[in-house]
Formats: sequence, C-alpha cells, structure tokens
Amino acid sequence: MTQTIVIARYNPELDEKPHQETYQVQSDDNTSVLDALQQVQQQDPSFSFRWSCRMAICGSCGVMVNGVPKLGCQTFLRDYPVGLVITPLSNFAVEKDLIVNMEPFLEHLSAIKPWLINTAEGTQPHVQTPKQLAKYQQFANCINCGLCYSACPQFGLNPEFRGPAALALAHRYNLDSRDQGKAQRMPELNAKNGVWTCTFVGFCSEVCPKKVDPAAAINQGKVESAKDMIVSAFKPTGAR
Amino acid sequence: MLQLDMDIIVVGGGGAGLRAAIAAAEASPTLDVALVSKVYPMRSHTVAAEGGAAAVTLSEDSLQSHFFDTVAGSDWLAEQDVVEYFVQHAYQELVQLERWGCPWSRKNDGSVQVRRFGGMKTERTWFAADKTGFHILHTLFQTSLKYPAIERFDEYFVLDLLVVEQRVAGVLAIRYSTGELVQIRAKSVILATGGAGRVFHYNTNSGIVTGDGMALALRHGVALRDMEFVQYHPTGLPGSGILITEACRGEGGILLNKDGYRYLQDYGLGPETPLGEPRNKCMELGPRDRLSQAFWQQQKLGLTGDYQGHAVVYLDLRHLGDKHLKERLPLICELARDYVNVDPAKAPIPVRPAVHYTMGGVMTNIDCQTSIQGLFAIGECASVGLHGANRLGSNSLSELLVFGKVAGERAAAMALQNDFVSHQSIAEQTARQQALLSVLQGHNTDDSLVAIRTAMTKAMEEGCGIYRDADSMQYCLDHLISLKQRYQALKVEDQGKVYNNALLQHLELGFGLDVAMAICSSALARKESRGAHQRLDEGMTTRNDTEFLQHSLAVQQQDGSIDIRWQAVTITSLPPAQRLYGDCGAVNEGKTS
Amino acid sequence: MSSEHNGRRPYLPPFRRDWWLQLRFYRLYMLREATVLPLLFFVGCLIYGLYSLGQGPAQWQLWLDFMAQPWVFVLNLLTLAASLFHAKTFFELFPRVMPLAPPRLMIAGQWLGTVVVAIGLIVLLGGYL
Amino acid sequence: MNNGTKQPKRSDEPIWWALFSAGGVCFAVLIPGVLLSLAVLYPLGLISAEMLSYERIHFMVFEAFFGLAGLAFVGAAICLPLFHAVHRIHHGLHDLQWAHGPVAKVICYGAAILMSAIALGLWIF
Ligand SMILES: Cc1cc2nc3c(=O)[nH]c(=O)nc-3n(C[C@H](O)[C@H](O)[C@H](O)COP(=O)(O)OP(=O)(O)OC[C@H]3O[C@@H](n4cnc5c(N)ncnc54)[C@H](O)[C@@H]3O)c2cc1C
Ligand code: SF4
Ligand code: F3S
Ligand code: FES
Repeated sequence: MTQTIVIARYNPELDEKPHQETYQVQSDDNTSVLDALQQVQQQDPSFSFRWSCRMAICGSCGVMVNGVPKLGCQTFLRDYPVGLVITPLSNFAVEKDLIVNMEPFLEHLSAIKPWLINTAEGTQPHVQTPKQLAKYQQFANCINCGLCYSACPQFGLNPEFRGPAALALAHRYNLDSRDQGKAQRMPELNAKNGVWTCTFVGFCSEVCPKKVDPAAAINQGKVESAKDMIVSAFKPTGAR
Repeated sequence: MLQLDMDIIVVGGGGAGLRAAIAAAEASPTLDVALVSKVYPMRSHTVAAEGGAAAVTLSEDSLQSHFFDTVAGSDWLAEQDVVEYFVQHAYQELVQLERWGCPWSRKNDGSVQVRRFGGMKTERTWFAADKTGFHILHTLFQTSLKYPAIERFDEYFVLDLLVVEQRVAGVLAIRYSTGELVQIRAKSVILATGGAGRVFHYNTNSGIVTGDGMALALRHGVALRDMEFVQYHPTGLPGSGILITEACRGEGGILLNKDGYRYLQDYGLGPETPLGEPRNKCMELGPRDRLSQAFWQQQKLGLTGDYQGHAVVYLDLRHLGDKHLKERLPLICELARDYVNVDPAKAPIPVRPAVHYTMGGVMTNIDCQTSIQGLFAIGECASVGLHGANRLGSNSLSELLVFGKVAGERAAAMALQNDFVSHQSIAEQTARQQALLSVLQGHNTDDSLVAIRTAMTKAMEEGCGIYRDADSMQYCLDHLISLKQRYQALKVEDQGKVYNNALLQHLELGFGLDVAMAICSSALARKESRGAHQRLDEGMTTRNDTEFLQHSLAVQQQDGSIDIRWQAVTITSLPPAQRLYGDCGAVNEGKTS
Repeated sequence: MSSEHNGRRPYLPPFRRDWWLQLRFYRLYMLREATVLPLLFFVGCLIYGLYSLGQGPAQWQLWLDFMAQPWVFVLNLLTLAASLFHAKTFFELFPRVMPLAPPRLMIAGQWLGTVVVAIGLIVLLGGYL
Repeated sequence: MNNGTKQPKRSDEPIWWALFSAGGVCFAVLIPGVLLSLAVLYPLGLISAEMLSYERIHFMVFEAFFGLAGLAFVGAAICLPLFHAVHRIHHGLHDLQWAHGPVAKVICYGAAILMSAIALGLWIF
C-alpha cells in the first residue's frame, strides 16, 4: 500500500532554512523508515541521509520521527498509522536534508578520555570476573548514534554539556576493574558541563536503542563527583 | 582544492584500518598518520560482526591444529606461510585488545572464555557477548583517540590513488561535507576498505561494503587475487539480507522447505536428527556452503517458499519455546519481529542464503605489500593469502588485527626511510580527476543509477551465485560489460557540493562494476569446484589440483577487460588432501553432491 | 555561490522555549519539577505552625484553625498528591543512581518506608495507641 | 595524550545536589505522613484537636529528647525540603530560559538558607 510521509528538506546551497515536503512511499508490514527514505532517494537522488548497517548497530541513521529520536532502520511504518514527519536529529546543526553535524558529539566523546588507562605492561589478559564485567557492560553498549543528545533538553539549552553518551562512556571506563584513569577523568565530570548540567530528565535513556541507560550512568557519576569533592577537600592544597 | 601532506594514509576506519593506524602511531610518534574513511570509523562494517575472533588459547589446543583447520578450510588454497604467521600472532593480538579494554566474555575465574565455531576443531573463538565486532571496533576507535599522531579525516571518500612509476604518492579524496577535492600526499598508503558483498543482490553486508579499495588498486594495475571465492551464509533474511546467526541452529533450530520437510537429509547431511537434539556437522549444523547449496537445489526443484517475491526456506524455532528463545536468542527474536514481522515462538522465520564475505582481494605478500611500492592492503579488501577458497568464521576478525599491525609497522618503516614523491604527474592525475568529476553532472533521460545497480546485483546473483556454470557466467560478464557502458554515460543529477550523496553512490557503483567483472572473470577461468566456488559444468564439479592448485589473479587491461593469470600456492607443511567433514554421512564440504 | 566558498551552511534552529510542551515525557518531567511549588506552600504552613507554637496556646489554636480552612485543606490535598507523585518518580530514580539491590526491591522498600512513617505519625499524633 | 592540558573548574553543584537529594528523600518519605495527619486527617476530624493540643505538641517539639526530636523535625520537614525545592526551582528557571547565572542562584539558595535559619531560630527561641 502507499503511505504518505513528510520529510524535512534543506539544501544549504539553495534554501534559507529547512522546509517540509510530502512523499508517497510503498509500504508493507516490514517497511522501515530507512526503507522509506531509500525510496524517496530513488524519486529524488539529491535527497541525503546517513545509513550503513540497516540492522541497528552502526549508529548512522538517527532521525526524529514525529519529534522523537529514532534509528531509521529500527522504526517501522506499521507503527505509525497516523503518519510520519521525519526531521533531522534535534539539537545538532543541519548540514543537508537529514544529515546533521556530528562533530560536537565526537568532541564531547573524546574529551572524557574514553580509553583504558593502565600503565602496567603485560603480555597476558587481565583477570576480570563476569561480575566485574557486568558492572560496566551495559554502559559499553553505546553505538554513538546520538539519539540521546537529541532527547536531552539540557544539551539543547547548553551545547557545551558533555552529554549522555560521553558521560556514560566515562562511567564505563571508571567502572572497569582494569582501569586506573578515574582521577584523570574526574575533572571533566566534576565541571559545570560535566555531570552537573544533567537534571535527570531521563528521556535520553528512554530513547536509547541499546538500553545503555546513560541517565543512570550520569547520575551515578554525580555520586562519584560528590565523593571526589569531599576527598579533595581533605587533601593538602596544591595536590592535584 | 585542498592539498596536504601526511606521512602515512590509512584508507578505511574499520577494524583493519584502525589497528594499522595505531600500529603506525606506536611505531613512531613523530609520523603523521591520516585515517581517511568515508564514514565515521565506528560506522564501519566491522561493527556488525557478531560471532567472534579466533586464536589458540586453551592448553589442549595447538598452533598446528589452528593451522590445519585454516588450511583445510581454505581447500588448500591458503598461503601456508601466511597461515603460520597468522596462527602464531593471533593470540597476542587478542590479548592486546584486552589490554586496550575490550570487554571479552569471561569464565567465572576471570579468564577469557572461548567458544566453539564452525570448522574449528577446538574451542578457540574469543567473543564479547553477541557483539564481538562492535566491541572490537569501538575499543580500537576509542584507543585511537589517545594518539595525537593520528589525524582523522572522517567522511572523506577516496576516489583515486596517486601513483608515480609504480610507487604510491598519496590519494585523492572528496570531502563529503563540502564536495571539495582533496589531494593528500603520503609516503605510504594502506588500503583497508573492506569487502565487496554489495555487488550481490542478497547480502549480509552494510551499505558501504562496495569494494572501493579493490577497484582503486585494480585500476592501477594491481592484481585482485582469488576473487571467485565468495562466501554465502545460509540464513539471511529475505529482502534485507540481515544475518540470522548460526547460533539459532546450534540451539536446535531446523530448516524446512515449503512443504515443512527437513530437506537437508536429501543432501548428504542426514540422517535426520530428532527435534531438540542437534548434532555437530549433521543436518542443520552442516557446513555453511553445503546448506546454501542445498537451498539452491530446493529452489531448482520448486520446493522453496515465497516471501514477498523472494525464494525462502523456513528456520523453525517454535519447538524451543517462548521462554528459551527470549533467554538464549533475544537478538534474533528482535530481528525477526522487526524485519519480517515474525514471532519465532509462533511461526518459522523465512530465510535464504546471502553473500557474506569476499575471500579474495588486493593481492599482497606476507608483509601486506602490494605490487605498487608503498601501497599496502589489509582486512577484507586484501588477499594476504589467509582464506584461500573458503574462510573459516572468526578468522577474519583476528586477521584484521594481526595484519593490520603488520601493515602499520611496515608502512611506518617505509615512511621513515622515504621522502614524498614529488612529480608533476601527480598534478596531472589530480587535474584529470577534477575534470572527470566536473563532466559528471547532468541529467539522465532514461537511465538511472538504481537501475544499473540493481541490474548488476541481480546479474551477479544469477551468474556468480552458489552454483555456477559457464553459460550463466558468460551471460553475466556480457551483461556487466553492457552495464559498464551504460554507467559511462550516466550523469549525477544532484548539482550540489555539500553532502552530495548521489555523487558518492555514483562512484561506488563504478568501483562495484569493476570488482564484479573481476569476480566473474576469475570464476569463469577457474574450471573446477573448490571451496566456495562450485561449478555445474561437466568435468568441473570436483577439485582439480593438477591444474588449479593455483591462485587466480585478475588484472585489469587498458580497455577495462580483465585478464586472468595464475600464481602457485605456497605450501610449507601440509600437502593437499581431501577436505572431509565429520562422521555424519561423511560430509565432504569440498565436493558437490 | 562562488567556487571559493565551500557551500556549507549548517542550520541550527533556535531551541524552543516551549520545548517542554512538545512531548508527554517532557510534560511529566516538568510536572515532577513543579511538585516543589505546593511543597513550598506546605513548608510555609509548617513554619507558620512552628512560629505559632512558640507564641502560646492562643496562637497555636489560630494555626489549627488555619489548617482546617477549606482553601488550605484543598491546597494541601494537592500537596499530598504532589508528594506522592514526587515519591513515585524519586523512588524509581534512586535505584538507578545507587544500584544497591534489585530495583524492584529498592522501590518496594522505599514505599514501605513512606507507609511506615505515615502510620507512625498518625498513631503518634492521633494517639491511636 | 590528548586533551590533558587544561582542567575545567570544579563545580560547587555537589553541595546543592546533596542537600537537594536529602530533601527529596524527606519529601517522599516523611512529608506524606506529616501532610496526611496535620493537613488532611485533622481537618477531617479523624485526628482530634485534643490530640493536637498546645501542651502535647509543645512537649513533642520543644522538650521530647531534650528538644532533639523537634530539631530533627525542623531539619527533615522544613530545612531539607526547602533546599530540595529551591534546587528544582533554580534549574527550572534555566529550563524555561527565564533566568540563569549567579543572581538566580544566590536568590534561590539564599532564600532556602534564610528560611531555614528562621525555622531554626523559631525552634531555638
Ligand atoms: C554480518 C556479519 C557478521 C560477521 N561476523 C564475523 C565473525 O563473527 N567473525 C569474523 O571473524 N568475521 C566476521 N565477519 C567478517 C568481518 O566482520 C569483516 O570481514 C571485517 O569486519 C572487515 O573489516 P575491514 O576493516 O576490512 O573493513 P570494514 O570494517 O568494512 O571497514 C571498511 C572501511 O573502509 C572505509 N572505506 C571504504 N571505501 C572507502 C573509500 N572509497 N574512501 C574512504 N574510505 C572507504 C569505510 O568507511 C570503512 O571505514 C562478519 C561479517 C558480516 C557481514
Ligand atoms: S547512549 Fe544510547 S542513545 Fe546515546 S549515543 Fe549511545 S546508544 Fe545512542
Ligand atoms: S535527558 Fe539529559 S538531563 Fe540528564 S538524564 Fe538524560 S542527560
Ligand atoms: S543503519 Fe546502522 S543503525 Fe541504522
């Protein structure tokens, strides 16, 4: 059957700002938003959007569907009998059509030192029990899709906010029994634009396609940051 | 146009490219390493791998055994010195990843857990839940962030190599965000652009897996080796091709034809095993290629079902029960519900074989070096000689790491020794590409990119599918040649510069057509059946070591046609033998039934 | 557009002032945050009561009468609803901030706390022992 | 390594957040009971005025356990909930883009400190 969808279009070389256009697409029970976008691209080859894996793991295809951030490849037309309005991810600058500038996201991600910090040399694996693994595993499942940034009004209000995915990743490494880098990461978390911008709106976790629960990570980070403040108060001045 | 100089360029931000970039940065922190990728590194196809990565780990296992499994699995077409190097270094690489933070699944005592995998005699596959590729890729990406030497060029599309007198001088790329042509000069270049599964209609691959790097090298006279070997996975979803993992069958899932009959017993995979008692190497747990072949036979007999115009068989998991399914195969339940709207507890999942992996690629020596000085190739786009005629699951992820490191170190050494090539032919090559790009824009009257691409993928599916014969391959090749002519007349309708998606798709299609021609030509030339290459023509249905214990080398001619040459296989310690499988009806994976 | 210019012109729409009206989830968030407004009223009542208690029996009686006034009563019913809504959200968030036990157990435990405190207070103040 | 050069300033938010959280617990655990008895059951007559007599309550608040019971009550039912409330108001002003910056902050937390001081003052005198 044919279904009507509305898509935000923006051509920076021609348009002043984005506008919406209506398209007809063929749909059945399994038609995803990504499929629909591909059909639109066949009608108009200049239409641009990102995608790759079409199985909800690469994190490319985030868009807003009726105002809610979604992965295009994991969202189905069958669930929207009333129709769909597809717009680019909120809180990011639109480059063209559904493509947004992801650079700020990557900057925030890099800023929290998302790598294992451990100076010990060795040629064998560390010992890590399933229990120790379970402590951080959930927070290691982030696919960097950025949906949580579009869901978070605090990021919208303050683009300097490191944001849910980056802070969840910091928490993931801080919780890893093999990591010794917490002291290096805490200053970022302790700062105004670290965990403290979050007011636990919680929509980030609601939209996360991988159940990372970044809201929990950030708010656990607040506890850590508060502890860090107390500890630092008892340290002799001058010490880092 | 932008111009810049970097010591080393890595083209591709998948597992192979990232590993190489890190190795180069560690080898010498003074070198500038450019990591150029058409998508953000963490979007690379490596992210989709589920199963795991192989390395000899347990004390009862041995390097010889991994060596044997790999060589036998390759149907004796692997370079045995390469396999030796690989099995010796795989373990250290997986440990390295562990030390960079990869969340490998663990045993209760805190040591790394290994699992059984198809074609491997002993448990030696490391895994990170059901998302091994995802965790490998993200660990590598995140680790790469700590090296200031690595400069990323995200969303830069490489469209040509700069080559001067058989020496690589850099690359030309399009910056997706602005449409600018960028010339990056370098002392060494590593290709890590992944496979070419997207030249086939049904495939399990990401949209970006279009064979770019293979075509880049091919166009500069580098041979593509063993391109006829394309691995099919028996259970992809119809339409999308999304992979339904082997684990379903491991748990006891069965395959049925449209009459509800377990047809595998008719293809030397029986006797039928009782429901809920799967046996290794029997029936549904037979080798991938045999299962895909059985599907083909059923399709010829008209016994496959139909799912929205796609021929399918049915993967039945109902007898496992809702609870068990949700517990053991949650991802599959999700995929089936999402993409074919089936609840596996209530109805069987329609599946069909889909292209999964390209064994062949840019020919390199054991140091990952190609025939062009300073140009390296690694990962799925390369043929370093590990997989031969058939790849074993979980060898490729380890390959990315082992040879990614080799290439990174060699490229660094080379960059330290050499200087930039400065030659005016670089400017000429750049100007030529610029000119080519500028004439691309225009309007098409009665042809379209989608039409040509669909015709190509369908032709490949029919001509170079699970079973092949001379007629259908020749037909396919002729068809490809005519498609290439149509392609040359095709224009890019989007006149814009910023994020011009149509332009990139256009270039990808050009690469794909070249790779498809190489696959088809190589397949035509190999007049035997070996590994993933199975022929129906008379006298060619079995392996023929006297004539074809050789690698095929596809070399592009001036006129764009492909010339096939042959290269002897390096055999160090394991002479060719029958490729026999298991005890169940003496399943011989190498032969057709 | 000149060929020198790279053509990029990222468009960032201004962040909407009424963002919180756009989705039910955001409206519930704002409602949660707004529970502190009736809370302030009740805390005001308590401070007034404390003052009255310090001023002697007559003033105390005035406070008791004040608490029984219909509009005060209605406002405080609203406060009660707000406090229960707050409790629900707060109890659900707590296990995510401090994952000490299975979330359901923690949530149940916290409600138990509220109920026990309420019964305790009623018994104590109402003299029901 | 990257990004290691300048360290951002530590936020003072942990202090306010700790008070906010403590107040949140009180709001959720204690306030419903207090509300129910004083503001609902009493007006409905289910708790009699006798039981809330001046003597009885005065004793509870100012004398029981050397007056410490009253102190605990003032802290848990007045001061902490005040900090809880102003914290949310402070962030709410930011959410609604009405006000942010140091002035709003001083007014919000200043009010809570002042009111708490008054409540404690009433208890002491
Ligand atoms: C569904 C699935 C499951 C799999 N599971 C397993 C498994 O369990 N175990 C196993 O060992 N193997 C598995 N494989 C195979 C394995 O995942 C791949 O072979 C491997 O990930 C390829 O990695 P790569 O680094 O070579 O390429 P990719 O990860 O594909 O990366 C290619 C990179 O090259 C870049 N690139 C390409 N063209 C250009 C261009 N023109 N310009 C600039 N950049 C370019 C891309 O942006 C990308 O970054 C699986 C494959 C599939 C399809
Ligand atoms: S936390 Fe979830 S929503 Fe946010 S980027 Fe990661 S996967 Fe996407
Ligand atoms: S939506 Fe934003 S405010 Fe916090 S809980 Fe999530 S980051
Ligand atoms: S296309 Fe990869 S997440 Fe949707």
